[in-house]
Formats: sequence, structure tokens, C-alpha cells
Amino acid sequence: MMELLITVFSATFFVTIIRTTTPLLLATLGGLIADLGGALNVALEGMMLIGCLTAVIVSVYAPWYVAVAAGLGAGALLGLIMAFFAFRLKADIILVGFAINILAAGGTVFALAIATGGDKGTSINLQSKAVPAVDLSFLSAIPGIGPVLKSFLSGHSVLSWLAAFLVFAVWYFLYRTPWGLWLRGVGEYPAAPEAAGIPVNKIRTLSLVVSGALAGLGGAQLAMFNYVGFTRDMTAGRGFIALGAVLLGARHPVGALLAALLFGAFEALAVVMPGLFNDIPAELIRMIPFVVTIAALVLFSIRAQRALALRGVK
Amino acid sequence: MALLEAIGIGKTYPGGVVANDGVNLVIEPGEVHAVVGENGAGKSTLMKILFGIEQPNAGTLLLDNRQVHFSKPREAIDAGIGMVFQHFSLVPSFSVYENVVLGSEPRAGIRLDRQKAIAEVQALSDKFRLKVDPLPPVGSLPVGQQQRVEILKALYRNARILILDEPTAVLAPQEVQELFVAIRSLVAQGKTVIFIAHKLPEVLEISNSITVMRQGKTVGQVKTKEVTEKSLAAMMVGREVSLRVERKPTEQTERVASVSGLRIVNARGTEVVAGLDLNVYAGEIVGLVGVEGNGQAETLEAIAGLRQVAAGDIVVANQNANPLSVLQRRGLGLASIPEDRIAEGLSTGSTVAENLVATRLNDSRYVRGGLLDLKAIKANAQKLIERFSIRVGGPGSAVGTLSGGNMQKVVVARELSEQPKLLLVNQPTRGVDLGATQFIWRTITDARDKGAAVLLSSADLSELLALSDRLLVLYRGKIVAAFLNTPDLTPETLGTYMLGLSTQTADEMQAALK
Amino acid sequence: MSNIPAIDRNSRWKTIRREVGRAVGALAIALLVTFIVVLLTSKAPLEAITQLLTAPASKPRTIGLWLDDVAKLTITGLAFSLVFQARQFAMGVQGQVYIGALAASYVALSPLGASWAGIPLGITAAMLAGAIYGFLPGIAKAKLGANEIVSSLMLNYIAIEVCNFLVRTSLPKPQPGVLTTNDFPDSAVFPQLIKFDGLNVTRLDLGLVFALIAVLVVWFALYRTSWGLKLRLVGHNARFAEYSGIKATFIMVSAMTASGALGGLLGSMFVQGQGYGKLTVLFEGGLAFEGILVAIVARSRPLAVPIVALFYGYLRQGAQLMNIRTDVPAEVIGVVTAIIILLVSSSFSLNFITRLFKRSPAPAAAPATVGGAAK
Amino acid sequence: QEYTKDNPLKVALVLHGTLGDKSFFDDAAEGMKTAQAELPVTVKIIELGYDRSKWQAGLADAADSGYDVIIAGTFDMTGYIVELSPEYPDVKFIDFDDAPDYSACECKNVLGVQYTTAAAGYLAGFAAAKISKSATLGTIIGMEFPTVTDFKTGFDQGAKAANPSINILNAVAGSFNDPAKGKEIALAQINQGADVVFPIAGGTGIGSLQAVKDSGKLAVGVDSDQATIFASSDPAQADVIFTSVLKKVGHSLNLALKGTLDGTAPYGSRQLLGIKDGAVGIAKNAWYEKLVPADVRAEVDAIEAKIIAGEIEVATDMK
Ligand SMILES: Nc1ncnc2c1ncn2[C@@H]1O[C@H](COP(=O)(O)OP(=O)(O)OP(=O)(O)O)[C@@H](O)[C@H]1O
Ligand SMILES: Nc1ncnc2c1ncn2[C@@H]1O[C@H](COP(=O)(O)OP(=O)(O)OP(=O)(O)O)[C@@H](O)[C@H]1O
Ligand SMILES: [Mg+2]
Ligand SMILES: [Mg+2]
Repeated sequence: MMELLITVFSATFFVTIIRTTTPLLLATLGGLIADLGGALNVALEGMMLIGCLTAVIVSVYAPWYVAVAAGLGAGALLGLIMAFFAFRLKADIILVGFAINILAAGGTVFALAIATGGDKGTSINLQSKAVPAVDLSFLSAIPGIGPVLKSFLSGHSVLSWLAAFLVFAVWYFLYRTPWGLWLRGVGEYPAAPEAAGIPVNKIRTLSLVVSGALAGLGGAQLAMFNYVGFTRDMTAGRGFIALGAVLLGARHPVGALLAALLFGAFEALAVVMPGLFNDIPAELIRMIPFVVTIAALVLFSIRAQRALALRGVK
Repeated sequence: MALLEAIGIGKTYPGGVVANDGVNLVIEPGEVHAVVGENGAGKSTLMKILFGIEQPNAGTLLLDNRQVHFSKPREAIDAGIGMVFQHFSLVPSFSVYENVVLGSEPRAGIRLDRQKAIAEVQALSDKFRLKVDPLPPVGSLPVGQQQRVEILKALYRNARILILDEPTAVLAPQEVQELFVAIRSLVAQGKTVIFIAHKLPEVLEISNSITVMRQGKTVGQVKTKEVTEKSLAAMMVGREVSLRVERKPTEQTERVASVSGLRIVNARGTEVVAGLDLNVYAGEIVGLVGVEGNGQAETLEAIAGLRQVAAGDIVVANQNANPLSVLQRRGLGLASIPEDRIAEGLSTGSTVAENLVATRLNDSRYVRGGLLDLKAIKANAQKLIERFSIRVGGPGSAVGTLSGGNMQKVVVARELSEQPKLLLVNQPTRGVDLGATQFIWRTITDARDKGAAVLLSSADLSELLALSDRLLVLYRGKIVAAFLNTPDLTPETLGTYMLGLSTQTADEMQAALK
Repeated sequence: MSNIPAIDRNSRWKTIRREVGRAVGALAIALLVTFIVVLLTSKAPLEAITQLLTAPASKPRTIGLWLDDVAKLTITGLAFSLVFQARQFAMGVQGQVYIGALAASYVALSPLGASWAGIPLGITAAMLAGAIYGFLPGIAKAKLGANEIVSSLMLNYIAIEVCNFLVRTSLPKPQPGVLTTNDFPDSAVFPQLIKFDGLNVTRLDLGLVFALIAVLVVWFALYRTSWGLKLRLVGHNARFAEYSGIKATFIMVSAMTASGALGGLLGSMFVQGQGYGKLTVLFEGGLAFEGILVAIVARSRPLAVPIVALFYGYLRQGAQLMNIRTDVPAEVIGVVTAIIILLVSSSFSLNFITRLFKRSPAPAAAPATVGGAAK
Repeated sequence: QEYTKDNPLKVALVLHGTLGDKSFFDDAAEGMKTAQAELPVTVKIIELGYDRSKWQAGLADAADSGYDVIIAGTFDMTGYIVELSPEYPDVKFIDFDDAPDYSACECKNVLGVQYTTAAAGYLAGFAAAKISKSATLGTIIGMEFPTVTDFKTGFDQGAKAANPSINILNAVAGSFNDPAKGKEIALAQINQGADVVFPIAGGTGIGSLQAVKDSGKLAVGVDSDQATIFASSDPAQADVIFTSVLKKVGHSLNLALKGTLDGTAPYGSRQLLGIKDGAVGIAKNAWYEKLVPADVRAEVDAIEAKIIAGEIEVATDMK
């Protein structure tokens, strides 16, 4: 037990959490934008996966930032495709989402095989690049807390810092700019913005494009930092967990951050636990994030009910 | 010279419904122009065409004598036309000012300039005498205020011509008066108003000229000064109508329902009913008078079992109803006509027949051993369709394909197909045309005459005065006045109590409280 | 009045014609897309397409595979149709399949499994377990308002892990460490419906019968019982249902529970069927989710579900056999499936799920009718 | 029957997955390629994908399609082979990395080819313990089944033989294709002091190797010679893989086909191939030479000889 506590409160564990959280957080923000615009984006998983592959392939030929942008662009393009089918061709958006996931699972392997000349499993024959870590070693020069600061803050991915900034940016966009107002209006009651002359379908389309872009960015982080390279199905359900995180985070950017951190922490914990407790079955450890989501969901709901009950409504 | 002119407008909906068929409309600048007609006459369709939501199949629009064509609302807005829909287009969780500026926000850099938006909304609201607080979320406001927000929205976009589609249907009399004050102030400041309503006295009061529509065609345009309520009604319907109900004197005997010490708290935590006591006897109609949001709707819902009560006792047919479910209360002979037929009175995706038995799924005539008796259900529907003259293809048609008036008839038919002991009625004729109104009124009084105890709530004072035997005025969840309905009781008298300007003493109320 | 039933019947025929027309159109689009993709990826496109179109019906064995798929797709399609009709977006069929399969396996591998009770008891246990697993997100939603999409998705993951865990640790295995249980005794495996010369050539088993029974039961429950009417009323307008005295929460929970029982049944059909006859980890391979597609194309109508499953199952089998027998790689099949779903759903837009997520109160655009024009 | 280039033996390699795993399936496919070049055979590779419900059907279809020999692998397919083989008595089945229970089935036309990798794992574990400075090793398992854990059983035994007080961390990833997770697990083990990591986890393990590269530690590759695989695309990665535990699937399948052609393959029984058959072993390549000191290499060679001679008994999960 002591060992676990020491691990959990160590700087390396913190750094691990940030690393596991970042792709999730980016996808969660993407899910949030789509959700507030009134579309449940079940395609986050596929968008992330295609983001991963695009970033990896492009990084072979271009600097890392171009590759990251390409991952982002691939996600955005998928968002556009999704919007086209859902809004223009009036297809069911959940079905479109599932279709994109299927497309991504098969398409990435197919494209990988073309890019590597036949490899269907991993991209290890491609010399892909990594997103650089931000080195804040100079912090250790600060007397006293310097070394601690350094060990906690240094070494995170550029995209981790970007993700943290994006939480703020998304919040500012949603609650301080006119376009955020439009987006929330479109999601909550489309008839109102429609009557106000706001192009509702354009807003919805853009929200899916941005949603896809953020998921693609999450994919870039996953395939250019968490692990450098691509393997089939490497997102391993993170897109669906992000979907849960959106709802768990009460559809608010700060909530999204907390929910993503929660899942990130459990992913990190699941990684360190078998090293510490060899006898806990791996299946049970892997179950933790899902059990926690349900527990949190139920607790949230109980709290909401109790708040109503306190006021004598129920 | 006409400001806005529609010539020979034709509109056929994709399903083949001819909603407009050579409609003409001439609007002079600075007037209040009313458009009247029965349900489905094509009024809303015409307005949607003027506002660019629907595209006409035929005809032309002239604005300032120049031909115009609006392919979307934005173009109409830019041309100076504003429209307030029958169903509001407001985002409930947004504040008033956010709703008003939505789509044309004042900006500071990329930020929405909150202060400026609030100031502008405040200024507009002062200028046109449309009092509303810019800050609270719109969802928390009463309908009357929501409507002002809608009007402010149009004015904020510099509308010269303001279309109001059935604005008074949801308003209390005082609110109607406030709306009229605002309309007059709009006109005084150079705006033009197109006004749609089913209540002819209102039309006669506010408008300068009137266009009458019937079955997708314009029957004619008249100066308001030159018509009476009666002649107008005849123009609309094509025959004489009278809106009077003959009420037999009641002989009240048995107490059917009583409520004591009722307290209700809403989801936002505010107390909406604050210690209410009332009794209803067999064979009488008790009217609940009040500006919307003073606890009438909640009281009716609580009696029906649809709403949790914080305190108090409800007795129906000598039984403590508090622990009883909706169905058990219905079993005691309770029937209820809800306020919003689409939201809670009907399942629009289900068939007419299914809607007509929805409240009787424990009845062995239609359900035996958990199995549906489809024959009986269909026969029941056919019988009721005939008895209540519902215009519908057949028992198997989806309710969603019916007009508003016919939908309301389905609700009434279901609730009154069997003689109820206690009938709860909320806004029975909202948005319903003259013919249907007359029919529904007669049905309700028939039920009373056969011994039902009726609790009636309505935003329409003339409806309350026409139907009720006793009237209870609610203000902030309490009864502040009670009257026996006598010919000398006027809307004005009720109005002072409705607005909380005065309160009767317990002695004064005594006679009408029983 | 007397001509009203005639109008009714007329419009019903019109609807059926329109729906069939749509289905045929969708099929044509699907085939066209497949042709194009195959032309682009295969060196012998003609051979590949011939396989796609003829392989499933070419031999008793492949017909068995196809119909076995149809049975399974029908059950998952029905499970989704039930919750969709109640307007719940529970995605838990996959989890129920695993839990149901576990329950069936415990029965089959117990002494009871070797007796005549192996099949009936296995199915009952599976349906009960599935029902409980469907009940959980239902009750969480009804009592606490916990979002059923998230809770059911999470329960799926949990069920898969529970299955992995129990197969690895507690169920009897042919050799230590393998992720498969012992073969079930024959008395616990669904008998084959058709045998050829005693050969094991077709997978077609009792599951198909259960699927057909399930179609009738679900149809009957939805359209001939008061529970079904209540369920549909709740699905159309839950507030109205409450107002009518229908316990909407009870209906929601019971719909999810019933759907769970179907999911459990599917679990038993997997592991007790000819395809496996034992429990293996990850045996379901994502088929449960394909029920969403089937249900949506069938517009949640129980009687349409097996018909859609028949066509979809054929395409699925054809694609699989094309992959096995020709040079079209497996991944291309995924891409084709995705494109087909996109195109088919474009013409089959069932607005209701979208409406679930658009928080707009706007009611369905009702088709214009005789009633409106008559005024 | 005589098979010639014009009348070749028709072989189908049925993979319950896809090519591109850089180890197991790819190696089998590689063996087929050699066979096709050297022997009168034609080989069709059928990739069934990862949906288990399609495996049985896929195998049956192959059996039904006129091939002379059907090759499929691992326990996942054994059951199906047992089921199908009596129905197709004229078709020969090769079941690699597993074998049917011959006492319980009529599998006269099935050849089981199994490997005891424990012995090779023993050699790698011994070398790893010798070169570890922290006396802490890490093993990462994809999923727990014998063909996987057999590597670890031998590895652990070898490591303890080299250093009885060695500390071996272990983790089960639960997946063979989550490299990000594999990387995290390896980083966690490195943080807990491990300086040699042995991932036995397919694609997940690829992530672990990357963690080892990033932290400048050492790793043992698995199944195929992973240093060589990385040599051209990522030399830095290759440079930390001091050896790999080899399971030479392709090589053994090639031999089995040869045996089939000349009639020596013992169909109806299982072949348990080990270090002395050359079917398993460790990669003694340039990196091994460079990263493992000569004295340790000499010890390893000595141990290998003893194992082959039966003087050292290596425990195995393969019964
Ligand atoms: N979107 C639509 N699609 C098809 N038919 C429609 C549509 N909207 C209205 N209609 C039909 O057009 C006719 C005119 O409808 P409209 O809404 O203009 O009537 P109205 O005069 O506003 O009636 P009310 O007084 O009830 O509001 C009706 O018969 C109606 O059924
Ligand atoms: N999208 C639509 N398709 C077909 N008919 C429609 C559509 N929208 C409305 N209608 C029909 O239009 C008619 C009038 O519409 P409207 O919305 O004005 O209702 P209404 O009769 O005024 O009822 P109320 O105003 O009381 O709700 C009704 O018959 C309704 O069924
Ligand atoms: Mg109207
Ligand atoms: Mg109306």
C-alpha cells in the first residue's frame, strides 16, 4: 500500500497522468463541441485513429508540426464528411458515426499497407517523428521548490500544453464570443438561431469539423508522443471513453478537463498497479475506468436528485 | 401608397395541401393590419412567405412598390421585416439579452460586448414600453415576457414591419393590454404591424384594417371601423355564429373534490402554490382566474397526480388522493384536458385510435389479460370520431397529421367520452377557431349538466366568464378573491385582483368559497 | 364514414410500396459501391464480384452460415428495435451477449448441462442474466436519470472483461491458460437443423427457430399487448404517457430488461450454437452492434427486422467469402461496409435518433394528409 | 502422388488475423515464400481478420476449396481443425504452435507443430540478468496463455540461474495492439528500476521497445529477430535490442511441407520442436556481439549446449 501511495504522489506518476490524459482531453473537447452543437459524435474513435495514421505518415516527410497539422486536418475532413452525410443527405448521424469508425478501422490498415509497401500491422518501417517535449529544466535553478517544479512541469508534450490552453480557449469561445453563443443556441434550440438568420447547418457543420480536428489532434499526440508510430487499432477505445467524459464532465470544458484527468489517472494507475501488485488480475484492473465512469455517473445523478429533493420537488 | 403588397400568392405544400390560393394582402405604412380566419385558413403560411421561410408557388411580393423575393429569413430581416412566431424561437437557457442580440451581436474584438448588448436591450425596452429584465434566462420568464423578448428581437434588427402570429393566444388580459400599449407605441414611432388573432374583440380593438381569409383564399379586406364582431365572424366562417353558452342553473349537492393547505414547489425551488384551499361540487364549473404562472396549472397537475406536492391534502370522491397514482385517480372518475395538447395531451406519432384509449389501458373493454382488443379499440375510435366530428382520415391516421383544432377535439373526445366525476380543464380553446371553440364549450357544459365537477383554468377571461359558476382568483399561489358568476361581474373587476392590486377579506370570499 | 377503412388500407399499401422501393434502391447502391471498390483493388474483379453475389448461396454449408448470421442479426436487431421504440438509446446488447453467454456456459459445463436440461436451462439462464444486465442501466436511468448511452457502453466493456476473467480463471479448460472453455456436452449444444450424410456441413441450428419465434413474440408484444402500446406511447411522448397514467419509467425499464433478455438469448445462441459449442473470449466479434444498422433500416419494425437481416446477412457473408476466396483484402471489406452504411442511411434517414440528440422540442414533421386538406 | 512445378502441392495458410504483425504471422508467411521458391508448392494466404466468429467458417471454406494442405495455427484454430479433419480425410492439416489431443480424436491427417520457447527464453533471461546493473528486469505479457507465458517461464528461470536475487517485474497488458499502453507499462517498469525489458506482447510490445529506446535501457525482442527488423528504419531502436527470443515458425513450416512432399512428415502426431531442432533460439546477431560481453556470451553458449544435452531441465508451460 505504502508503495502505491509513494508511486501515486510522485512526479513521474504526475507526468504519466498528463501524458495519458492529453489525447483523451483533446478528444473530449472535440466531443464537447459537437455535443453542444447538438450532434453526438460517436466517430471520435475513428477520427482519432485516422489522425494517428495521417500524422505518422506525414511526419516521415515533413517537420513534426506539419505532421500534427495534418493529423488535425484529417480529423477535420472526417468531420466535414460526417456533416455532409448527416445534414445534407439527412443520414442518421449515429449511423454515420459508426460508419466512420468502421471506415477508419479498415481504411487505416489499408492505407498503412500502401504507405509501408505491405505492412498491415505497424509503421515501424517508417521513420516517423515525435512531438517534442517542452524542456523546463531552467526551473530547477529556482531555489527551494525549483527541482520539484521542474520534475512536475518539465518534459510534457507541446500538445499537452496546447491542450491545457485549449480548455481555456474552448471555454472562452463558448461563453465569451458570439460564435459560442450561436453554437450553444444551435445545440439547444435550433429554431431560435434559425429565425435569427444564423445559418444553422453551417454552424453544425463547423462544429463537427472542429470536433474532428480536435480528435485528430488527440490522435497526433497519441501517435507522435505517447507512442511514436502507428499500429492498427492503436486508439483502443479512447474515443468512446472521451464520449463518456463529455457527459461525465457535465458538458462544460472544465468538467471535460476533470473527467479526462480522471480517466487519464486511472489509465496511468492501471499501468503502475500490476508492477506493484502482481496478484491483481489484469482484467479487473482494466475494468477500473469503466466502473469509475458508471460510479461517477450514478453519484452525479444521485446528487442532482438530492438537490431537487432538498427543494421539496421530489 | 402600400408599404407591403402580396398579389395572387399561391402555396401548395409538398403533400399537396393547398394552403394559399391566390391570396392578396395590402399593408399600408403605419397601420395595424389584422389577418383573421379559421384554423387552417392559411394565415400562418402567408406570414411565413412574407418572412422568407416558405417560398410561394405563385404570386408576387411588393415592398415599397418594388418586387422582392425572400429565399430565407435573413433576407426578409435585412429588408426590415420581423416576425414573432406562434411558437417562440427563444433559447431557454440563454438570458434575455443574449436571445435578443443572437445573430447580430455587438462585438469588442472577438468578444461579445456584454455591457453594450445589455444597454441596447434596456434602451429598446424603454423606448417601446416593452418592460423586461435583460439578465434572467428566458426559460424562467412567463410567456408574456417571453413574447416581449421576441418583439425586442425584431426591433433590435430594425424591423419596420412586425408580424405577430397569434400573439394573444397565450396572454392574460392584462398582458394583452400591455401588448396593445406596446403595439400602439410601435405604431406611433413609425412601425407597421401585422396582427393575427382568433379573438375578434381583440382584433377590433387594435387593428386599423382587417383581411379575412377562408380556405386559402382572401375573402376580403375591410376597415375595422366598418365591421362588427358579428359581421366579421360571418365573413370568416361563411355563416352566422354565436359564442354564447346556455347554462342551466346548477343544483350543487355532493362535494367531489377538495384541496386543503396545498403547497407546491417548482424545479427551480420557488413556491408556486402557497397554501391553497378549495372545494368543487358536482354539477358546477369553478374557474381559476389568474395571470399565467400564479399556480393554476400546477394546482390542476397536482390534483391529477402529475406533480409532487410539498404539503397539503387532496381528496377526490371522498378518498385521500395523495398516495394514489395518476391511473388510480382516473379510476375515481377524474378526467383532464391539459394545457399543451402536443406536449402532454397527445402522442402525435401514434394513431387516433391509440390516442383515444391511451388512458384506458386497464379497462377490460379494450385490454383483456394484457392483450389489446383491436376491434373494440377501433370501434371506440370510430364512435368518438363521429360523435365529436373529428376531421380525420380514419382511426388509423397518425394524430400528428391533424390540425390544431382537430387535435384538441381528440383530447376532448378521449376525456369526455365517458361522463367524468371530476373534470380538470386547462386552456381548452387556445388557438382553436370559432367553430371548434363553440363545440368544446358546449361539450364542457354538457358534462357539467350531467353532474361533473369541473375545474377550469384559462387565460381567456371571456371564456371563464362564459362558462364558470364560481370564479376563484389566484395571485402568487393563493386565492385572493372569490366570486359567484353574476352578469355584473366584469373582466376589469377580476383584473384588479389578478394583478394583486387588491385582496378580498375572508368574509368577502366566504359566499363564493363554500 | 364507410370508406375510411379503404383509405387506411390504401395508404398502408402505399407505405409498404415506398419502403420496399427504398430497400431495393439501397441494395442497388450498395452493390454499385462494392463493384467500384472491387474494380479498384482486385486483379480479378469479375471473379471477386461473382463470389460476392453467389458464394453465400452456393453450398449447403455457406447457406447455413448465411442463415446462422441472419438468426443472430435478427435477434440483435430486435433487441435494438425494442429499446428504440421506447426511445431509449441503450447500446448494451453487446454486454448482454457476453453475460448471457457466461450464464449459459456455467449451465452447460455443470452436471445439468449433460442432461436434457442443458439447452432449455442454458437459454433460460442466459436470458435471465441478459435481462438483469439490461435492467441495470434502465433502473439507473429511471431512478437517477443516469444517461443510458454511457452506462450501457461502459457495461459492455465490463462484461467483456468479466468474461475474459472468468474464462481465464474459473471455467474448466482443456489446458491451463488457454482462453477457451471445454467443449460443451452435446446435450447442451443446439442440434443442427439439417445434416448432410452425417457430415458437419451446416452451421444451421436451433438458433434460427428461436430467432423466428422471437420475431413473432416481439411483434405480438409490441402491437397486440397493452404493454406494447404503452411502450410505443412512451416512445412517442413520455410526458403524455405519464399524463395518461402510464408508468413511463416502468415501461422504459421493462423495455430495456426485455431487450436485455434478447441480448442474453443471443449470447446463448453464440456459445451453445454449432458455431462454437463452447465459450471463447471475444467470441462475438462486434456482431451485436450491427443490430443498430438492422433496426434502423427496419425502422424498428419487428416484422421487417428478419427481412433486413436476410439481405444484410447475405451481403456480409458474400463479402467474407470474397475475402477468403479472392485477392480482395479484408480491410477493403470494412471500407465497403462503411460506405454502404453511409449511402444506405442517407436514403434511410430515420429521424428519430437524431431527434433524440437534438434537444429541439420540434415534433416530427407530420406528412400532409387528407385531414388537413379537407378543411 | 508426385508433385512438380507444373502440378504443385496446393497449400493454404489460414491466418486468424492479418499479416503485418512483424512476428508470428509474418514469419509464417515468410516461410511460405521460401517454400514456394524451393519446393513444388503454391501457397494462398487467407487472412481471416480478428473477428473470432469468422474463423471456423473461414477454415471450413478453405478445406472445401480443393487445397491439399491447410495450415493454421495456435490453440484458437485447433478445435476447428479437429472438427473438420475427419470430414476432409484427403486434405492434410498442419496445426502450428499447438496440437490436437490425439488420444481423443481421429486426427490422422493432422500434423501438430509445437515449440518449447522456454529454453530459448532461459538463455535470454540468463543474459539479461547478467548484463542488468540494477538487478531488476521487466516482462510484459500481452495476454496470458501458454504459448506466451512459456517465454516468460524460461526467461525467469534463466534470470534466477544467473542471479538468484534478481527482481523481475511483470505486467499483463491485456492486448496485443495497444502500443501506447505497452510504452506506459515499460516506462513504469523502468521507473521502478528495470533496466532490461522483455515484452512478449506483439504490437503492444513494440511500444515497450520504444520506451526502452527513449530511456536508454536494453530490451529483448520476441518471436522474430526484432533488431534486424528495426535496423534500417530505426537504428536507434535496433541498438537497444541486444537479442531476441526466436520462434522460427516459418522455418518449421517449410520443413513440414518438405516432409509432406517426401512423405516423412508424421501426420497423426505432434512434433514438439525445441532448441535442439533449431526451431527456437536466441538471435546471436551484431547487437548481441556488441552489447553482451564475451564472457557472458560464452556462458550462454555453454548453457545452450547443456540444455540440448539435457543436463539443464527447463520448465515449460507446453505440456
Ligand atoms: N409544413 C406544412 N406542410 C404541409 N401542409 C401544411 C404545412 N403547414 C401548413 N400546412 C397546411 O396548410 C394549411 C394552412 O395552414 P396554416 O398554418 O397557414 O393555417 P392558419 O391559418 O395559420 O391556421 P391556424 O389558425 O390554425 O393557425 C393547413 O391545411 C395545413 O394543414
Ligand atoms: N410540417 C407539417 N407537415 C404537414 N402539416 C403540417 C406541418 N406543420 C403543420 N402542419 C399542419 O398545419 C396545420 C396548421 O398548423 P399550425 O401549426 O398553424 O397549427 P394550428 O392549427 O394553428 O394549431 P395551434 O396553433 O393551436 O397549435 C395543422 O393542420 C398541422 O397539422
Ligand atoms: Mg397559424
Ligand atoms: Mg394556430
